[in-house]
Amino acid sequence: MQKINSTMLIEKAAQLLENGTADRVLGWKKGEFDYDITPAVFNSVDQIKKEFVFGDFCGANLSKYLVKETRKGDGKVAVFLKPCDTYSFNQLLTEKRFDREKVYAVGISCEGMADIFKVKQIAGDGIVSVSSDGENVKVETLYDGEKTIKLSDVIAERCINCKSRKCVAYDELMGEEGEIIDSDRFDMVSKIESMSEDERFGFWQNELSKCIRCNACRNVCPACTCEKCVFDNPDSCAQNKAPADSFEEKMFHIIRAFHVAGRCTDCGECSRVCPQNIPLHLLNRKFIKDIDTFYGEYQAGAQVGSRAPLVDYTEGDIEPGEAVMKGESENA
Amino acid sequence: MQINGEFKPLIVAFCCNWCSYAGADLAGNNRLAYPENVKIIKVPCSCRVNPMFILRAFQRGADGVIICGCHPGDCHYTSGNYYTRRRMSLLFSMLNFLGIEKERTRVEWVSAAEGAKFAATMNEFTEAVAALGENKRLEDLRCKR
Amino acid sequence: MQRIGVFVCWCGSNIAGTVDVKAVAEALKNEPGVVFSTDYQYMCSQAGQDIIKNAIKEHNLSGIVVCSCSPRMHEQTFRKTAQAAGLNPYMVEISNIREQCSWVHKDMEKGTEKAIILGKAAIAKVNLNAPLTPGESPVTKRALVIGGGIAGIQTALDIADAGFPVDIVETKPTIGGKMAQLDKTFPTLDCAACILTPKMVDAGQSDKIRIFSYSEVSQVKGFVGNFDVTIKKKARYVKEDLCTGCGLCTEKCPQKKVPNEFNLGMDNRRAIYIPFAQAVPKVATIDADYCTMLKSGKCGVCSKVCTAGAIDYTQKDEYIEEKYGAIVVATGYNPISMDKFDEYAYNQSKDVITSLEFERLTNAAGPTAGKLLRPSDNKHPHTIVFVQCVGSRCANCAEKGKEYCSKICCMYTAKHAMLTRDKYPDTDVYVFYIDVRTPGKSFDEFYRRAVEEYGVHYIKGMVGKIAPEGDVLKVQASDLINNKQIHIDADLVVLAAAIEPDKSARPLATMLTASMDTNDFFTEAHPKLRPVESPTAGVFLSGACQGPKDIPETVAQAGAAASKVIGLLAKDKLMGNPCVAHSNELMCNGCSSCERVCPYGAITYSDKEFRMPDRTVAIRRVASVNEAVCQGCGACTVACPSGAMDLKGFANNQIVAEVDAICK
Amino acid sequence: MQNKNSSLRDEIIRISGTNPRKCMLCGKCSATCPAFDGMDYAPHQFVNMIENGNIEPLLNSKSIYQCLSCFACLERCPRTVEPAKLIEAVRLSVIRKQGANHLKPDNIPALLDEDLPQQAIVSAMRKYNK
Repeated sequence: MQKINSTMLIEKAAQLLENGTADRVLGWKKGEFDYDITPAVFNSVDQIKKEFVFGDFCGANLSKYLVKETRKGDGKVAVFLKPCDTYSFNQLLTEKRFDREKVYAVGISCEGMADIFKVKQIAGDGIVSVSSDGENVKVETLYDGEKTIKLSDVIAERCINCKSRKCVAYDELMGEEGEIIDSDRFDMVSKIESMSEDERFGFWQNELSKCIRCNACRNVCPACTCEKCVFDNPDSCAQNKAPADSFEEKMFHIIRAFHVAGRCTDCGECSRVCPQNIPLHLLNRKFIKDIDTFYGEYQAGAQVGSRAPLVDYTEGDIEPGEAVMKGESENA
Repeated sequence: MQINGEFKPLIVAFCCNWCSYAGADLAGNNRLAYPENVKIIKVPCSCRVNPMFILRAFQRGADGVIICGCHPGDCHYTSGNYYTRRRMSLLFSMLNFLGIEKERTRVEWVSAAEGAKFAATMNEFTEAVAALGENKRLEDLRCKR
Repeated sequence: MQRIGVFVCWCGSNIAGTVDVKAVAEALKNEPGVVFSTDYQYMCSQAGQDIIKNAIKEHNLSGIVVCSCSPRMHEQTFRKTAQAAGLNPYMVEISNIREQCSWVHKDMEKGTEKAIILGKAAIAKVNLNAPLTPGESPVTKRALVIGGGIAGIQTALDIADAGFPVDIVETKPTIGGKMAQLDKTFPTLDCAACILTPKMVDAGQSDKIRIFSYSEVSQVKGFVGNFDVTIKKKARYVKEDLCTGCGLCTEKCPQKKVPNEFNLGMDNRRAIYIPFAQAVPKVATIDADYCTMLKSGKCGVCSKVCTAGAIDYTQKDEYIEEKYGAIVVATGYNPISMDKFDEYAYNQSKDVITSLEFERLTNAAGPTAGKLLRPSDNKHPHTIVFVQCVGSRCANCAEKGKEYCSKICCMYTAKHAMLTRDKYPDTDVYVFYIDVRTPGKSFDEFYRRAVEEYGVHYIKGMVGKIAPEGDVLKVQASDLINNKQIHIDADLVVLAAAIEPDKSARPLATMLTASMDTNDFFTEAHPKLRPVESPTAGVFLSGACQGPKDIPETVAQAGAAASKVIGLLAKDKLMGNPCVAHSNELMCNGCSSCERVCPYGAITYSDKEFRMPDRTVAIRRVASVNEAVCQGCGACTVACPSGAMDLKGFANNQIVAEVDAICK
Repeated sequence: MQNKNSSLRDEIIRISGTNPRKCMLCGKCSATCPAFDGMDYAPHQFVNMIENGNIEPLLNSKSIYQCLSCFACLERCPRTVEPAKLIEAVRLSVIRKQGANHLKPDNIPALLDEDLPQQAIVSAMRKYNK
């Protein structure tokens, strides 16, 4: 099976506009830098041919943008969804955040995306251009000139620990459907759990103190589609704009993780966009792991309409006291 | 809170109106003593307690937060405390994950008939929190006097 | 800014003994918003209340804090006081400085300090209070009873007796339910028909009661006092208003091979039928599954013989929409299927029957005209074995039986055994039991009579196996008292099958948003104190749909449910609890989280148009709370990710203000 | 009687993996048992006696070798107590007494019986050669 490439998607996107399937297309275009690919809406075939890109740096999950985009006008929005994006897509449908009828979803198979942080670690700063042929990444930097790195060396952590390569929602599929994977994604969570209380505190104090409250994690998160975020709402009693104090750093991330608990599909966008490289996905994974241990395996977005664990209960649920102990010791 | 050099932890207790608040009243009726630094806030049901309230209490200087509700199965609103149980299981586990002492948070089911249990719980919880000392890991220095 | 008055009560020495009330009143004087602060020996006394009333007028107070005993004691008192002085009653907050302060602390200094902090918390809350008015909704003065068994009939009669119109919806062609199938009733042995049919006739003739037979509830909308119900009246192909119930058609119909469900399939009826002679309404019904005319268009005999011209082969299902103020669920029970109890050979031998089938075999109107003849060869059985607890008290075998005790079996088995010995002294009757449970008035005496006067052999132990062999049933059982395994050649075996809620109950519960337990019994609002109400306001429970019940209990509960309904319908308007949730539509995501945690089904969604910041108009799905249904638990407020849901009286900012005041 | 032999009681309950406390004394196990006539202690007595720690008589009873492991009691028990597993557990605790009932290959020919299925010999060997 051929790996999905830019040409194939451009052709598909143009075709969907031309044959009237969709009125506009949600895809990716180049940002300021080669690696800085950003989501974009395309209204014409011309624009698609000029700007549409797809490649190993197109990690951005497009599902979230459907909420706003489907509200504009009547026509359909075509969207390209990688397997992890399809889970977010389903979760948004479960929460009735957009009208399924207004979307034409193209599932695309994915074998993992590159992480620009890893590239920078190897190639150094000052990247002028980056390109990938699917095997090797060519990097040109201001200081060191051109370098070739193996793509497999810079695959993002979230893709190494990919939970599923299966597209769970689409109108049309490009490439193979893929399989759900038995990943080791909870290993790091377990590792932190097995630390001492002081070590855990130290670890997170160190990580969270890097937070600059740029809100990128929230803004990119497909579960954070609230009409008005509590952190922006002066009436919510949780409004806060800057991490003025270590308390607020923690408060923001605890509340954010709690708000998406049971709804987070573990797409890893939060960690991808964090400019400070804080492993925010670990907070979400902790909730996912606890939910799996306490209430049975649950994958948000696997099915449309499933009942999220926090709006559900059984009479025999674990007590909070035991839960804390179990959340600490379940490191198998 | 330091009183005469002795550490007296400030405990915020959220009590549901139907069982635990009545249980606290019963403790009063029976003159069952517990520390003065336990302060009760009445909520209609334990499921009204937003994790935000708990963090807020810690921010403002509480050393321990306890949520009391009807026993599972006895909720006045039939299912409220079941949601509390799930929410707090996950929240407390997360706080523990972040290295915040697990002894500072607790959920306890106290019925309207369990005045003695209410007093005993408050005594025991206060003692456990006192052993930890002041809340340093979830404090907001700006709120310190 | 509020103008708050603070009133500190001494409660004699109850508070003043441990708390320096003067110091409290003085300290609270300086809190934001406080314009008046005082103390008095007994705030709840007339004189104390007058102090509050005068202060409200004199100082133009907008809010009140009473530092006194628990709000569970006197919150109502002080709310009324405030109201009498023209203040909204929900502008009153109580600071509990007795039960939760003076009574549990001994040190005056610390007690006073705590009382001041509790007072500050209450002041902080009142500062954010807003006047609340309970919502009012009108009450439709008509009740719906779902199910026309003895529970439904009794409830309907009692409601009608109080002067309110009531409709009964029954899926069968006649009301009467299970009781109509029974022969005698324990413990007095009066004949079921003799005591039931007069009630059926009363219901049929009452000008307050309408009976929708051969009908079912297909949709329920609305809330307490204002239910909109759609009733599906199934086509019976007979015009009810014309049919005289003469029964000629049921004799002439050529289709004779239809299993008669009223006799549990032990004999046959025609394709057009009246279930039994005393049916109400006494109207024929055509069974579309068997009628040759409806299936192939050839026959028409019933139409020819009907002098009233009541037959209408073109009749269609009809949908009736009606408004109700209250709904009573009385869907009853059924015996469970015996298919999975292989060891009892129910499917292998016609002579292994259930107790309900036994009722029909001994009923004068049954398939054998009341003679006890065994189904296989119509011979008189000489040895009869009764097996108790078949499928009841079964742990972890949900696919086979039920975990609960079915409650009625011990008594009806004693009745069956006794009546058999009475009528046929030549029979040997064995009852195998695990425990005989007879708590009830005159119940144990009844069981003892079966043993002592009628010589029924009660054997403690369970039957393990029944094997049909020739024309006998080989019964192998335990005799635990003698520690023996015993073998009996029985002619007839009667199984006391467990009972379960009717299958229609679960879909109905979904329509009503009424909750059910894992066994599909309806859950009561409170297991002890509100046993006939469902947690869903305006929905009441009657009879075995709530749990296994015998007739006396069912009738008692039916009356209780009726009295609750009457209490509701007697009101012209319903005053709600004003402390209800409300949704801020601008912030609502329409994600349904709140709806999923609401135990009352109080939250509904609608699409609304919103002007977006970029001047476009978007249609969004937003939640709204039905204030008449919401009980104010607040589960939704925490489930809501955007914080669009808040609870009046216990708003986020009020609770946070209390937290802040306490932690300061 | 209650706590007598409690370690053996716990051992037997652990081996069987069942919970005799679930028993409601209905006797359906004994009612259903095809080997009842040859038993000195009936299946329902096993449940009750094990729960009460009164296990000594069971260790020496005929019943443990009379039980056919047909699992009829297990299948029909309304409380999922599974008496057959308890009987098997008692049987095992007798067999597991090492050396107490040794079966040597040399002894087998003398025990052979034409009607005995070969599988029975193999399984007896497995059980008793420890």
